[in-house]
Amino acid sequence: MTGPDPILRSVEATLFAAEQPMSVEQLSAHLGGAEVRPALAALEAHYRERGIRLVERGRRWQFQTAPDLAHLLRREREQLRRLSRAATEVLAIIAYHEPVSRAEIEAIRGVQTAGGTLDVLMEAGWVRVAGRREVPGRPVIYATTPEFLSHFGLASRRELPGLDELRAAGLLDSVDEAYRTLAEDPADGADPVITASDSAPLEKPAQSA
Amino acid sequence: MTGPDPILRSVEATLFAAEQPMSVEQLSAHLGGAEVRPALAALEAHYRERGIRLVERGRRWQFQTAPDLAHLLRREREQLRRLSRAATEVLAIIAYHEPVSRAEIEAIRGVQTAGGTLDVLMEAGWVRVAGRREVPGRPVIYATTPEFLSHFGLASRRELPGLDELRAAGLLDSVDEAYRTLAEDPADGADPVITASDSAPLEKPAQSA
Amino acid sequence: MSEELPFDPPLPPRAAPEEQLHLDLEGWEGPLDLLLDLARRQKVDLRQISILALVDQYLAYIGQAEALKLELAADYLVMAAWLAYLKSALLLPKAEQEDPSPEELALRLQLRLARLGAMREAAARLLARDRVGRDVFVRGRPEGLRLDRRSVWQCDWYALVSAYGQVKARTAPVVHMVRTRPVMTLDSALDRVSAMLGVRIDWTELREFLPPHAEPRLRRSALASSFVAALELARRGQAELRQDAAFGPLHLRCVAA
Repeated sequence: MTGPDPILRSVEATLFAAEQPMSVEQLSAHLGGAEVRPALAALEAHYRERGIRLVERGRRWQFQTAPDLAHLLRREREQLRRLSRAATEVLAIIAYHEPVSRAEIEAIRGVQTAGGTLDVLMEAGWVRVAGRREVPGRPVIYATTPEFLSHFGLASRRELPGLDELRAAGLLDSVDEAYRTLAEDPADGADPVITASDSAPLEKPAQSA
Repeated sequence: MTGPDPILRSVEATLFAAEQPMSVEQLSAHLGGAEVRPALAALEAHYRERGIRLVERGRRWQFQTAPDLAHLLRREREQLRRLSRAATEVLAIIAYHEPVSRAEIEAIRGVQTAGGTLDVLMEAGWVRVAGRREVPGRPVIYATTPEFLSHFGLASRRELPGLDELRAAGLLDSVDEAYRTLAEDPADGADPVITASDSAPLEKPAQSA
Repeated sequence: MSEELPFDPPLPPRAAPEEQLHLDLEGWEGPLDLLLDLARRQKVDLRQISILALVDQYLAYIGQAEALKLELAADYLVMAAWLAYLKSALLLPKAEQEDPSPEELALRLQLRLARLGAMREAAARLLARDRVGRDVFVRGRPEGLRLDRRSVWQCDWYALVSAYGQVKARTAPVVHMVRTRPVMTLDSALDRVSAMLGVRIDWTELREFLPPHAEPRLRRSALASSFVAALELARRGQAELRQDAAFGPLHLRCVAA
């Protein structure tokens, strides 16, 4: 093949390297007064079916990506991430108590809640701002979204297990209690020492005789 | 004409829009795992005679203008910052000897290398710290980067000008190594006898023609 | 040696005229660089270059720059001294040569010059390549590829519900439950001790009042509550207590009405 026409190559390279779209006049001046219109027309036709196009916008020429490939310029990569323990707790509190303010969440959790935690839940699409509570300070209150229900396979919030069910499932066992179970059972022979903290409400005593 | 292959168009558009050269792996990942090598080969051939080229530099691909059109594009552009002679020399020594320590650079140049010289090369993105040599003192060693290859239009280090000749002439060996070779195998040296009137034989000089 | 230098100054002086002599050396990257430049100026194949001639040239050049700035010239002067030594050694009869021989030193010097020369050539050829931004140009205004990372958060029903359970368990008011254990209450101990004491007028040890076959934990509880019961009976005037020694056995008997 004989290489393309020199003016065509020059126009091609110039527009490629240009930081701004260029008019016919600018191009021509840049290329020493050459007649650039035939080259532009030939280039425009050459690139019509390719991944890039030569287009005229407001009397200025530029290369750009073919419109049907625009999606290639902006790719989304999905990254699966597990919700943190803190965020899961906050989500659960909102689900059980909604609508609920941040102060109320903190009162229930017993610890401060980082602002980022609520942001994550809102980014996940599970929590939304549900207005403000009409009390002094008018705090923002939060509630769950329909996406929350669908993600967790719930028809409604009423399907969340109640406290009794949680207790029955052992989910309300506190750490203390679990510890005592461990600590007491093996100590079968040891005499229980009655201490002030230990003795409070006596259960029905086992009487001998 | 039927339009080019979709993968070819996608590779073309992606490399056109990319701000950095891209490796085959990066391209393939960007295009959902597509096999991009045939498209790269076809594009490289397609653009060979045009005003822009598709080139491989340090295992990464990029579009750039054809070298013969430099005169058109050079004007109105700010000149590259001129490298000092010292920096140029240090860069060449690193490129031809890499990985190389500062002491080794200084042994070749016969002068101390100002710290700023290496900084300039690293700031330009052409040189990087490539670890430490496992010898006493564990000196830092330097090597070139893919940006270095890309800037100087090298597909790989093997394309460094004159590399093979320099290596064959032993000019990339240290003076100690070279001397040992000459001393052990004097028959090999062209003119091994050093006389007072006319001194030692220089090795084949590294002159560009 | 003529008053003229045998070669042109390799680089035009860059400094003010009064400093010209001082700064002549700034054109070189050290003595090795100057030597290489001088060697090139012999305009012969480097293979045939004369080290002796090179030494003479170097010494002549340094001699020209009389008013050298010492801090700048120290390296050059050290090289000059070494070259002068090398020259005299090369001219001496071989028998008087030391180790390493001057021939070895000269050869090593030439090897160094060759290596520096090679790198200088390589640098020049490198810089002459088509360089991006000077000879070839990348796209002036690339659209850029954006990769947006979107987090898809994962959490399941169990994690949600158990997290709530943990919160409630953690923050519920602490209620300590004493698990059922064998105890003897004070009331029952009072009844028991009082009933057993009713007929005894002899001192009887407290232990006698405890259930005879109780398991250890119940026995301990019974001991405690029986002791309190004994104190209570003594307070009511229904019993007397006696202990012969500290930590000794405790005895009680009924008070005759």
